Amino acid sequence: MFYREAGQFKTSYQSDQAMFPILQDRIGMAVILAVAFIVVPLTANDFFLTSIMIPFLVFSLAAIGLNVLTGFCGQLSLGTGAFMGVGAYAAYKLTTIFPDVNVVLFVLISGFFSAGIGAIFGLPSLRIKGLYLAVTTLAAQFFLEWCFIRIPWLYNDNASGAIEVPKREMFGVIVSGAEATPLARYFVVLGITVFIAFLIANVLRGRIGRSWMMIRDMDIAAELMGIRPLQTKLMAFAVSSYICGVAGAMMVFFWLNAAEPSSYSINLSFQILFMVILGGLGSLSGAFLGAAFIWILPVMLKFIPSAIGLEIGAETVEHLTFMVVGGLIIFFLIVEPHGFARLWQIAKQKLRVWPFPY
Amino acid sequence: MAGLADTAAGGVDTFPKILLRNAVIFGDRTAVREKDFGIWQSWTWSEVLDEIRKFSLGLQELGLQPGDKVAVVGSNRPRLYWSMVATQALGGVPVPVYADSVAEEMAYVLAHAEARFAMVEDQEQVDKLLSMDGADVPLQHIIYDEPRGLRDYDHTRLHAFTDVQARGEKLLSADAGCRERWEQAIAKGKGDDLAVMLYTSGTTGRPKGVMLTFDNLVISARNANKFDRLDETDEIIAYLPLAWVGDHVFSLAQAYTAGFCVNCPESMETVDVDRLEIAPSYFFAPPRVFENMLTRIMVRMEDAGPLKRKMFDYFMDVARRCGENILNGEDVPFKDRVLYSLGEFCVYGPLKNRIGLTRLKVGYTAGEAIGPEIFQFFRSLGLNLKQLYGQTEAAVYITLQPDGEIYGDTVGKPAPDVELKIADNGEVLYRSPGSFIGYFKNDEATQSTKTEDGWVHTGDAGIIADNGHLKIIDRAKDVGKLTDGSLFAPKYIENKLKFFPNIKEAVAFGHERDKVCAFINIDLTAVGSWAERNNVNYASYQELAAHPDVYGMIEKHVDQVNRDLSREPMMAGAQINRFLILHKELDADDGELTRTQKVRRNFIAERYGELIEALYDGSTSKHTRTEVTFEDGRKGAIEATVEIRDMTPHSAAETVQEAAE
Amino acid sequence: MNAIVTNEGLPTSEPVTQREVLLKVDNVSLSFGGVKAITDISLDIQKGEIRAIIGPNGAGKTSMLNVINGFYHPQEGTITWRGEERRKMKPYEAASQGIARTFQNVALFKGMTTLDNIMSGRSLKMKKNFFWQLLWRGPAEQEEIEHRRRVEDIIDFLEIQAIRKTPVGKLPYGLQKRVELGRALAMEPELLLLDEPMAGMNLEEKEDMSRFILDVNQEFGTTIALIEHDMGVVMDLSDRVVVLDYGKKIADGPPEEVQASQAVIDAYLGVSH
Amino acid sequence: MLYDIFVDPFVQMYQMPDFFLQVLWEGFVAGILYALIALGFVLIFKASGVFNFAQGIMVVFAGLTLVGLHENGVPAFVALGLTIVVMGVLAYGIERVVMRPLVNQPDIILLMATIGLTYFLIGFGEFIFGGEPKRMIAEELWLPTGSTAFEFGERGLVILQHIDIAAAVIAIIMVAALGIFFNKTRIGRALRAVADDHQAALSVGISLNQIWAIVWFAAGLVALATGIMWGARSDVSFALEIVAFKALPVLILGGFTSIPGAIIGGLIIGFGEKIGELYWGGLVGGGIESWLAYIIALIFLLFRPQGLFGEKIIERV
Repeated sequence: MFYREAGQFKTSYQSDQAMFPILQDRIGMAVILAVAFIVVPLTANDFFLTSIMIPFLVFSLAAIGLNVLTGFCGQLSLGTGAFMGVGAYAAYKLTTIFPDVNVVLFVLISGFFSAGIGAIFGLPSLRIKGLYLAVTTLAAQFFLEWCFIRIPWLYNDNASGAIEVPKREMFGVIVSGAEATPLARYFVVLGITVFIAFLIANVLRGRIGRSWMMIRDMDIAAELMGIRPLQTKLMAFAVSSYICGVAGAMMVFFWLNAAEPSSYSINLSFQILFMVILGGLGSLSGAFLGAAFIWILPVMLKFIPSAIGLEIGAETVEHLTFMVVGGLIIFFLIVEPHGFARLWQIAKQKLRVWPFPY
Repeated sequence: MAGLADTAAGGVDTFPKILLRNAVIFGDRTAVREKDFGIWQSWTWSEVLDEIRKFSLGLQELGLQPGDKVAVVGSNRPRLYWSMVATQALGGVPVPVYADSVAEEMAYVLAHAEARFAMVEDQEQVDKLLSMDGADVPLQHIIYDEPRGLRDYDHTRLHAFTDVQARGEKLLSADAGCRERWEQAIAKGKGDDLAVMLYTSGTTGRPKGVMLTFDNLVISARNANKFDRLDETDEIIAYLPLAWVGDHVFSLAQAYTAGFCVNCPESMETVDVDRLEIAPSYFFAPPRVFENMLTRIMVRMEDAGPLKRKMFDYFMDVARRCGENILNGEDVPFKDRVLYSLGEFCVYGPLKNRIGLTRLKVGYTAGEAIGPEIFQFFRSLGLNLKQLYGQTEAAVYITLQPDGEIYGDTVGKPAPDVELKIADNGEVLYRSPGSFIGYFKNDEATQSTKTEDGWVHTGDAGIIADNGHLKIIDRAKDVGKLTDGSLFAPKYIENKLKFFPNIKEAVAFGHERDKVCAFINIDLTAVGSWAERNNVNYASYQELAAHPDVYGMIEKHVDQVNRDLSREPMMAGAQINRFLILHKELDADDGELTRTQKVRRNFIAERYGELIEALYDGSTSKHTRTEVTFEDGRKGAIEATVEIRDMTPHSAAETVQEAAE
Repeated sequence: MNAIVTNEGLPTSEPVTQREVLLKVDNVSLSFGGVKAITDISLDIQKGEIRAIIGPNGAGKTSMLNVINGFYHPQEGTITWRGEERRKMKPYEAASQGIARTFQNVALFKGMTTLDNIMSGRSLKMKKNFFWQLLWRGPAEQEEIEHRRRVEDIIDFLEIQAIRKTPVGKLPYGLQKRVELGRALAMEPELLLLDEPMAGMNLEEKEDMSRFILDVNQEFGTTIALIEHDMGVVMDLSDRVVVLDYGKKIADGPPEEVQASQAVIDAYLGVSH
Repeated sequence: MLYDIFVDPFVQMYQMPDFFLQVLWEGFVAGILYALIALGFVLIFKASGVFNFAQGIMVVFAGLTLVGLHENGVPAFVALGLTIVVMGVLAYGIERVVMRPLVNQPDIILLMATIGLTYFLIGFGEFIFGGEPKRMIAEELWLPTGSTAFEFGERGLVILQHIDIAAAVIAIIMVAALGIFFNKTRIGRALRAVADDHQAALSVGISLNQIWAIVWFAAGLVALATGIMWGARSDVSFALEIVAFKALPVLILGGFTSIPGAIIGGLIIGFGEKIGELYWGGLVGGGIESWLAYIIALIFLLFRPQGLFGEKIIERV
């Protein structure tokens, strides 16, 4: 209905291959970015930024990371939490060793450590597929978690066994540590997330993204067409882990302020996996939708009872939240196994062909 | 910027001249687009000039002489259009040929036109032309656009378009003066030079080559542009056969004179998608295209959810009520206006978007009568769809419906500079700047079509209504006369009868008789459901047809038709005097209809001779026996006594009086 | 090497034109856990020809193709590619050597459009590294466009413009096969292996496909080896035919001769061995 | 260092055989429990191809239900019976609400659904029984307590907990019962038919839905047994849920569809873990139990991707 595509013709491959070839999509994207960069900072309160927007963006980025591996390259991973942890610990070590270097730079660099480790754990993917591969990544998950506990060097021998984010400034503004304002954190997180999402979108529409999808869709055919399976999968592992690592580092630096090994447990892995599946495998926008659903819904649920005047203990609410989320996950898997991204796609298609049904 | 072409028109009277001018005044505007290799490849006017110049010089180098004919065969592709102007620049004459015509027919045209060159699209056409070797086709060179599959062919007479261009380019770089000479040659061209020869298939006999001059085309095109305010900002999609005069005028003559952009689709299967992408502002389609569009819209809406369908039906009702009035700029109640704009957002806008007509400024349909409901449907959406009447011999335009003066049963007012008159036998004659100079090598046909003083016979019978609009009633040769001399147009009367849902077929008689009588076939579905509602019992078609109530109903319809006829001075004499309802349905299996469901008048007249006799001998009923073929192929006969009813004709005065009351 | 088998009882003939041998298979045997799929087969493929491998179901045709393709490694025998004996190689190396193939049960990338599927055939020829891919604008985009042009040529060639942006999963089977051919063509192979290109097609689709195969052979000079179950199609199409039955070669030569061979007739009629 | 890795542990094994035996016994018991959990997975995977991540929480849920019912005054064995009924209802519910609508979906979707189920059951279980660990009603169910110490060698002492012995016995009975069920009963044979070929099973008139409900019920019973045993050794708590992940390496070793495989895989992992932890774990700071199983499975996978009892896969084109 809102899509009026008549008259939008392409006279060059450049415009035909653009990220958003339809004018209305470009407008929509511009509106979303304007809301994120202007409207939200102007209107949101600290609670909204800290409890909703920042974690939402962090999880979105992590979900993008996992999506690269699982959604685009078809390799199931249950080790996302640990790879995020690697990023967090790497960034923490870097910024405590070199306190003067820009923390955002370190957050971005920390991803390389998790990329390296991700690639190592990706090695078995050459021979192992599907559920079997989940074992590899589970091994990574538990092994790395164990490392976070057992190697005191990683948390600078802190008595609590946790990493605590020091105060760091960027351009004179405190961006990390307890004193950083939610707004400053928000901008950093938003900036990094949008930046990486944009870059990865580029990769996905080019040769490398295509080679991942070839492996995902039909690995034997891909191989016979000259795609080196190991190289391609390892690259997906590395890129995916890089993004997860950055997300993990952002999680502790700009959101939690402190993190212990259990912050990066298997539960986090599953949480991210849910975001990817419910959002839609193989869709970047799905990562955002999935993160919004899995993160924001429980937050909202916690407020519903008090909002309608019910006096329920915090614990009960917690339990109910678990039930509702679990139930909704099953519900959405049944309704649309391909996730919210597919729902949006269907809706978009409907709008494009409106008033026709197809 | 708009309308620049007009102001600079003076003295620029041939397409090569116009091309040179367009390359100057529209240099960087897009002249041609073709969807090829997935995107719209575009050429600006100055690029088009370059392409044409190179090709033209290449042709010259191949030996094209002034006056040579160049056959152009293929689908709508830029290079084929360019080859026409390139030919004209050398004083040659392009002869577009229908690409789908069989080899034998094509051979006739090529031989008749004495084409020495052919510009064709691809291997298929090359093969067709090569197969004509040995016949008296004087082809010396064949140039092709699409090289696929042609690599191993003998290239002594065969040339790729690009190779010809390369020859031209070599000429250009070798000889500095060559370019100037080429332009000088163009300057020597005159408006009354032969511009193009278009072969019309004609219903009988061999195709005839209609010779049109530059003046014919250029002036007609300029008039049409002015009439619909078309300028260089417009977009058109070229998808109809390029040998057809319409495409030649829309996609070449008007495009050059107005300077608008011609878009060539990727392939025949992608026309719909390509139209959607381009969203043409000027669009022509024969009625069947609109018919298909409407059918597809309806079929797809059938599959829509109930809510959506309800919304669609509701807003289509609104559109039917006030859409056309709004389009015509008439007064419409405020509430309807609001509803209509709501509908525009919810239904009409998206719908126009899906069929790619969002930017439509003016659309035309012609060729045959378009169903009024189809026509109204598109107009009520806010599409400025109009009808025109034209033919090859007129360089298309004879009459046009002006904006806001749309009447479903007329084809509009005379186009600018066109004079119109109706001959005694009802035939429409016209005299216009577009009138052709004659048929090529067929003086006999020329003389019988075009009078000394320039009037051209259209072959159609028509009448000019009070408001000055032309109404086509029938082919002129089918129009007869009653013994009292009044005009008798059977199809016109039959169509009027068939307008009633209860009447499925009608056959009118009257040529060289003293009065008009008619056979009528009732529509079993419509009359059957009427019978059900009115508790009329019947066992068969025959029984229902003979039912007195049915006769009564049909009588009313016939009376209504007579009343309509009486209002038209030329038709008032041919009112239906007597009629009968046939005891059986006219059936293609019995040879009474053609397979396309058209009435075979002569066959019916013979088969039901005794009934016709009865109609004219004054008897009130007649017993008859008819052989029939049943659905399973068995033969049999049905017998019936058919009642004949008398009608009282209305006098013209009576109707006028009624109107006064 | 004489291309003709001169075993007793097999049809023999002189080659029509002696062309350069592109690929040669000598005395190859292949078995899976004791089950023999191919037994001592030798054959060659000459540059520029259309070579057909036919035989009843389970004759070892696809196994043969997989051997040529480097997907299976025969236990015995040698394969010579462009005059050099081929070592054991990874499946992905075949592509860089100039061998492309299609699959018996269409193996398209279901999640992608027709365009992307054919673009994927260009993967090996695209070189821009990860860094440029990240940026997109600039070299990566230029490279993408450059290859898009080649792919559009193929789309044009196969007359599949109308389905350019359709996800392949939604296409009818016949078109999927055509897209798969396009994907293989995009690799610009020297040797094109077609595994039952006409399986499951109706007559019209078969005719179309035959035309495309001939066109590919003539326009691009691509050497083609194809497997077909249906003998009729092959006879019109191929320059030389090799017939397999129960993993053994029973005939090899021009179509007319092979067709006349008693061994072949028996095999197709199912005469017991 | 090399000495610590390659020599010292074996020297210790030799020098302290009683300790080694004790470790082996611990490993055996752990292995039995792993095997029981894996058994639950195998049952469901065999019949429906679903990798049921909720098996872990089903163990917890079964245990909690049992204990919870008893706490509210239901006699122990009545509670046991009621728990079985509850597991049956749960199985039926899962089949109706989760499995049936998701039939023919890709593996990963089904996997996710079982994780969603896990979330639901965690919330549901905590909602009803509260989040605190509970003591298993072992005595009330006439399970033996206490321990027997065997003297071994000169000074050695090997202690066997009675409950562990009981666990081993029950596990063996369970496996035997399942074996009979699968081989001797009509439903059991139907189950195997389903595992082999869904279409074929349908064509002989077996309702897939029925089969699935039965299988989930069987898995629920296995979960109950596991819950009792495990709960008797430690406590019934949600921490048990994590044990479910251990089933994955067990299955990798044993193959996803093999019941004996599950047992043997469980034992290998049980032994491997205990021995690894006690003899090598100290070298790297201990706690390697958390990941050793996966590494064992991983190494194993690289050499035999199809598992101990799986058939070699030939890739076809």
